[in-house]
Amino acid sequence: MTGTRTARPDVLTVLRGGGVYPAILLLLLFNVAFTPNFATLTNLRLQLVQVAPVAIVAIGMALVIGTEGIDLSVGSTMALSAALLPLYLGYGVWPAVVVALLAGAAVGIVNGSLVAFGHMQPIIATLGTLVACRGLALVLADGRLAEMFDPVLGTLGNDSVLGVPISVLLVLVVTGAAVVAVRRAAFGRRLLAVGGNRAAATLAGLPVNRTLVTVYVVSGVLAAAAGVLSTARQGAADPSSAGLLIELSAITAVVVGGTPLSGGRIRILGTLMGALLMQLIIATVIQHDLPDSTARMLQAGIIVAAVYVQRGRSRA
Amino acid sequence: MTAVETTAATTGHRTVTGRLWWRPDRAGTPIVLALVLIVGSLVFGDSFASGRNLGNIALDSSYLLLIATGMTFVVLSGGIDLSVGSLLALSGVLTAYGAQWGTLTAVLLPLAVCGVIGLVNGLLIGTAGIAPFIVTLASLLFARGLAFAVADEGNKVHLIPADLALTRLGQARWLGLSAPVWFALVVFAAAVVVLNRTRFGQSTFAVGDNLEAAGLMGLPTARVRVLVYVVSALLTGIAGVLVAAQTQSGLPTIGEGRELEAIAAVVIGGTLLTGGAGSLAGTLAGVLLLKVIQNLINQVGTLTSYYQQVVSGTFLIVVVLIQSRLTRRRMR
Amino acid sequence: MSIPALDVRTVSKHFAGVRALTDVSLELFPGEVHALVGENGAGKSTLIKVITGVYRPDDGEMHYLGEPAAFAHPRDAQTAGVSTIYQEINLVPMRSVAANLYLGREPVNRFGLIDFRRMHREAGELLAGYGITVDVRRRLGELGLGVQQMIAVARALSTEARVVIMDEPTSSLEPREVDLLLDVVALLRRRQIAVLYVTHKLDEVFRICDRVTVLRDGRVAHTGPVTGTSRLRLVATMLGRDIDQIRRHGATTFGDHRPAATGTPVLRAEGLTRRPLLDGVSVEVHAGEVVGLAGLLGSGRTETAKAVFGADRLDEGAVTVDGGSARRWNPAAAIRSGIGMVPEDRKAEGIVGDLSVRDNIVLAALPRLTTAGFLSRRREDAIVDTFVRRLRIKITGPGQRVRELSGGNQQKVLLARMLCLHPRVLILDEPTRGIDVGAKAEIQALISELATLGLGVLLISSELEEVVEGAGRVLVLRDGALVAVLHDDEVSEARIMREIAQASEGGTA
Amino acid sequence: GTGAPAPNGSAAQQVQATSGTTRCTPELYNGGVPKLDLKTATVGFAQSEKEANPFRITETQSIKDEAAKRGIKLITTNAQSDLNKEIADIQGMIAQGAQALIISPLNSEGLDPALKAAQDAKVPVMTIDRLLTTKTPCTDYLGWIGSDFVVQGERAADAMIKATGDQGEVAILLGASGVNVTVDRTKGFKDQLAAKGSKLKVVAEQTGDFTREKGQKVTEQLISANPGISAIYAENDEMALGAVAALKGADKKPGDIKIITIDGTKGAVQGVLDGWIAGVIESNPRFGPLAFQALEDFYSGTGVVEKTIIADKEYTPENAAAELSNAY
Ligand SMILES: Nc1ncnc2c1ncn2[C@@H]1O[C@H](COP(=O)(O)OP(=O)(O)OP(=O)(O)O)[C@@H](O)[C@H]1O
Ligand SMILES: Nc1ncnc2c1ncn2[C@@H]1O[C@H](COP(=O)(O)OP(=O)(O)OP(=O)(O)O)[C@@H](O)[C@H]1O
Ligand SMILES: [Mg+2]
Ligand SMILES: [Mg+2]
Repeated sequence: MTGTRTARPDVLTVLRGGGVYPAILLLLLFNVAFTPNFATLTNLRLQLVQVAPVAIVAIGMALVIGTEGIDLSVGSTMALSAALLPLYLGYGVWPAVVVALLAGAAVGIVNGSLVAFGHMQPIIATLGTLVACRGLALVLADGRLAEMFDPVLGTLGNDSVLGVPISVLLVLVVTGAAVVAVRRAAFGRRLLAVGGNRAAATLAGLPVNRTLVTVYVVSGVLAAAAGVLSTARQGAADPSSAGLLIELSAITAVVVGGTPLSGGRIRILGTLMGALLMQLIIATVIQHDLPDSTARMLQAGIIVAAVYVQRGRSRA
Repeated sequence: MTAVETTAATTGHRTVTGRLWWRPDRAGTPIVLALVLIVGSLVFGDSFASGRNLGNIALDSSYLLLIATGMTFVVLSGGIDLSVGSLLALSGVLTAYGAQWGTLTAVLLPLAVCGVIGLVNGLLIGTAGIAPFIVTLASLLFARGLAFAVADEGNKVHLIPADLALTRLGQARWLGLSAPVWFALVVFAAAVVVLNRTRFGQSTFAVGDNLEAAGLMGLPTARVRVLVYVVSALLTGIAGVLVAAQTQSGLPTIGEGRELEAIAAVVIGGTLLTGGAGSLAGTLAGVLLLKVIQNLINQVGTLTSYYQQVVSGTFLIVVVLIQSRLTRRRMR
Repeated sequence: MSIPALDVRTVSKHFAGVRALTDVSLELFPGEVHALVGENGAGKSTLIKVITGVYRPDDGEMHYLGEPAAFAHPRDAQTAGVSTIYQEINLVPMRSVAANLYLGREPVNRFGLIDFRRMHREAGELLAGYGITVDVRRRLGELGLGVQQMIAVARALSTEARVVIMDEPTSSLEPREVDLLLDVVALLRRRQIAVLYVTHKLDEVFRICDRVTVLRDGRVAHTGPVTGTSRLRLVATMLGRDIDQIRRHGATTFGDHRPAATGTPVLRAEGLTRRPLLDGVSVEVHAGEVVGLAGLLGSGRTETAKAVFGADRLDEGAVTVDGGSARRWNPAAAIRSGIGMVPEDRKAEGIVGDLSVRDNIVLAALPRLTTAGFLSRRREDAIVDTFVRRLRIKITGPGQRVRELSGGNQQKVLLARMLCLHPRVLILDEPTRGIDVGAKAEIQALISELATLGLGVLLISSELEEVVEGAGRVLVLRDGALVAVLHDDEVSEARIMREIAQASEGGTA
Repeated sequence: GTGAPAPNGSAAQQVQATSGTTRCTPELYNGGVPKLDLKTATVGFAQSEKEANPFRITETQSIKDEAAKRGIKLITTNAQSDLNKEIADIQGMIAQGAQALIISPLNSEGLDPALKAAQDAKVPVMTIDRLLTTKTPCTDYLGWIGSDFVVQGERAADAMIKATGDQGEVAILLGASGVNVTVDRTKGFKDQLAAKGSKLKVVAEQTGDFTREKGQKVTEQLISANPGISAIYAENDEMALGAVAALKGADKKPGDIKIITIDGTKGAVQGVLDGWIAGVIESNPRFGPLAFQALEDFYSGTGVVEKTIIADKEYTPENAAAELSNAY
């Protein structure tokens, strides 16, 4: 018997996992060479801080995609959590945060139930909640942006521990938890089995419906957490623009990171790198003051190129 | 003469006759649509059931019908096309841009560009094997970027002269219905024939049903998968031309979120997102259902726009749930 | 001899890390039926896919009708006259039967539009030629695997072909269809068509094949005429062992142990009804007993198995284990009560292709291997190790993806998945379908051994001899209802055939 | 952003300028439309964008307040920045029996089907905020009330020159792409800099989509790449406040970087008081009194002029404290 092959993927397998690594490398090199003030600690820190919400959402998305699903409602869930924060801030920051996360969980329960028990196609179920939750968020906030001057919330959004921003720490924690869940926990195994072959998972006696609901709840809670983070950083809750179109960035990050949309396989680290790549593209575009149109076309090109490199692997 | 016809096997004769029980696959959405129409007429009376209002619904539906028709081909083949919203804008901008050289360029330029983008989508998906979601997501970005570039970052809105043949055509009315409605219906009818009565159409179903098997059965799977994206892009292109002709201008900002609306219409119409099963008739019903519901929600003057969103999102879910209950298709 | 219709020369093919074919040469002459045999994973299907352009060979060349040829796509092979029935049914399940028969070459009218009326008529006639009268407008997926297999055959043979390749065409057929199919093969031979015939059923090799090529580990181990080759020799060549090592009792390797069904049954299912497929079927399985389920295709055997296992919603009926029953009967509850099932459709309901062999084996045992939500890699590996060795599963390592395994090895993985639960009753739906003689013997022996150790087995097989020799009691199904229960001495192929025949006379024929 | 909207004030004192010679009346409008008693009429208002920022909130509120004051039945819709929805909204209101319309166009082009529907139904359309540049007043629409966005840009440039002492590098936070407010405010700003022979150098122009979040993110990137930036021109207050958040995050002090912005929301004026923002050019959203006055003039026979430019204030460090209560 040759040893354990999936246990510890060596560097080469990881690198082969996708075009995302060379793409990041190229962009970094380009920026170090041609972007003034790029290779500074503050700038790198800034990129990490800015990518944090997307990265958190993307990791939740990766888990959902692993079950052959998709969650379009993450952006609206962020808005919902943003809308709830100022409403409950009166009871203190933590209760408000808990309420926001619970709302994320509730959206996840709805999504998961529609997919698991209602047998709805995930893209349609979550499209419905996308529209409805954004509306709900706007109703709750009466459509208005609410400024918040709570110091604790400000700390959450802007402060660092040992030089690492709290939001980045949160990303690391979420990533670590997700990696462990996928590689070591029964939950991750169930999730992959459900995504890989739902009928087989059912016949193996796995709690398929419970797994599906849990995955959407995780995604919802992570989206809500991202909503709290970005709200805290901004010092204002803006339910009309919070998380707008973030679902597309998150899905792109997941796919660019090497997770196939067909389910059954998940790359958490790749997802993180995918999110980072998207952030780097944005940073490059803005710092070089490219016009909006060029920026979009460039983004399209890089995404296709990065995924093209890893093609075939995702089909197999 | 085939090998088998002569083996009139007389050994064991076994009947595998199928019970053809009534399948409301096709009927689900129209039933819901009919119900909604009846309820709408009862509740809102003439403000809903007037010729003018229904004509407006028809016009509004016509663009979506064109896009959703193309989307149906793509979804049936097991794919998805997220680029249509941006393509709609791009096509409109190019129509207005091309209008300075006359109607012919105004029509051909956007269709050519859309065709090329559809072809690239198709090649990346069908030949290079990249996931449709990500390819068309990239062209969503690309087409929007191009639309902005043509419109000088939105600084310049190209206009279509009022006296151009295109304008007159786009704003004509025949038998009480606007021209885009007729164009959409003609294109839709042609699409129905292509999907149901040609080998390309049948192959589209097969490819979406089981890609590997379709390949082993000798179907030109790559070609089919390329073509559906071209079809989708071209029909979206036509919709863009019509929108531009109607509004006499090309705006790079229109069409955002149209892709999701089109996908919703297709799915409400009973087409499986995983591909292989569905119908264009269902898509037509899906488009109308979406637009009628939107119209009805607008009729409730007291509903604030935020509540409108809550209602329409919930409605989408409920309609699809009812539709799938009625259909009871076994999903795998 | 004439020039070969197909001449494969020193073809090699490897997949990531696996040498599937090494210097394989094969000549196929017009009018000959050429058997291709070998263990699971020997490379038979790979060879076929290389020939028909699904895979590109690393090395070697091919001549077709005397000319050098290399098909780039299955379509090219088909147009050139090489018609193939691939292993595992490769049809489109959501389309109609007729569409499946004519996909890509539908009859068109003078406007170039498909003429469905003609297509349906011709499809009906075509199938009638195989004794199948099915409404050709029905969706293919609604039909049983056996019927689907016959439709795949009909499709492949309805084109003008010079070479016909069949990869395990009889694996989901029961005896009568097998006869029918072999008649068709004989007819092809009379028409000077070259046939390459892959099978694990040696009977078929000796019944209709002229020559046989044995593949072992991707190499040609033997090629020669069938006449003059002994069955034993063939098996020995396939397995790469000495003849002496291969002991045999009868056609199968079931033990003689047949405990009487005494005492209270472990498993009792009563009045299972699921309209219109199942009608009040009752099944009892005692500890240590092997119960066979026999019947025609679509008679409801798989339905029964799934109903017992709680995989399908039932209209009526109850399942009890040791007299107790779960509040909600579903696969999870069944597994908890000590029932296991290996499903019929390996690809669709069995394996999780993207997961590793290890993950697939322990899939159903996850709850038992979990402490506080985490998996114990050590305990997983212990289980995997045990069963990989015990069932002799051929893998490069426990981390190999199951998708890459040959069919037989996938089947063993599924068996291991259930066996590692130490079930009290095991439901096996066609456990030896598509499995090579070696593995088949192993699995049969294993079933006997497990029964000796007290395991109750519900065995479904389309091969009657397997049911006859393996089971102590046989239930015969017809149209979803139990028509006969045969005990001990009553169990014989002839008797089962008679029950089925009576049934079908009472039926529609 | 809570608090009651500022008092509407009288219509007359809001007018900055008018232009156009003909005065539109029911007889002249589009071949003649029926006369109405405005008191008993149903008026429809089509809002174009989400009421997510103070400008839109105040605009809608102002219309609603004025309708209530005059006892007129009002129906409102919101197109959520979706052009097709705005068209459908307008058609819907006509179907519901609106006899006159006030619309705030999402864009200066593209509303043709809606205008056509209004023409067919003989419903007059008064436009506010954005000008339908290619349409004919008193034919396609009654008249227009709004701000001159180009002038706003010019005034912003003047304020910028004053605040910076006419030196340094400027970054522009553009509004949403493809919207003519963005185009005009950019054009006015840049042209004015050129006209004044300013030594200010525009080093970056990036879109902040009119939102606080993007304003913050883009500013963070820009000041990271160009530490030399000494001034920011934000094309609305939300982006300016995002920029302030970015500057705070980068440990800048109030006044380190001069911010000039357009809109005049409470938050921005407060920002002026706090020293973070150097100046705010108002874009007055209180269209209610003027719009209903116009409808009244229309039906009374006085007639409506083609263009009415609404008066826009300017908030500076000098007047911020006094004017804070008037900001919206
Ligand atoms: N796509 C693939 N990727 C990697 N390995 C493969 C692939 N297909 C086949 N193999 C490997 O090639 C070898 C030959 O497989 P093949 O399917 O040809 O066997 P076979 O003789 O047809 O077996 P069976 O009788 O079980 O069908 C096996 O070891 C299998 O694991
Ligand atoms: N004659 C038939 N009429 C209707 N449906 C049929 C018929 N034959 C097969 N089927 C369908 O095929 C499926 C196969 O039935 P089932 O699997 O229970 O039979 P089986 O005896 O196990 O036969 P098989 O060997 O094909 O598995 C059923 O679910 C049924 O829907
Ligand atoms: Mg094989
Ligand atoms: Mg069966």
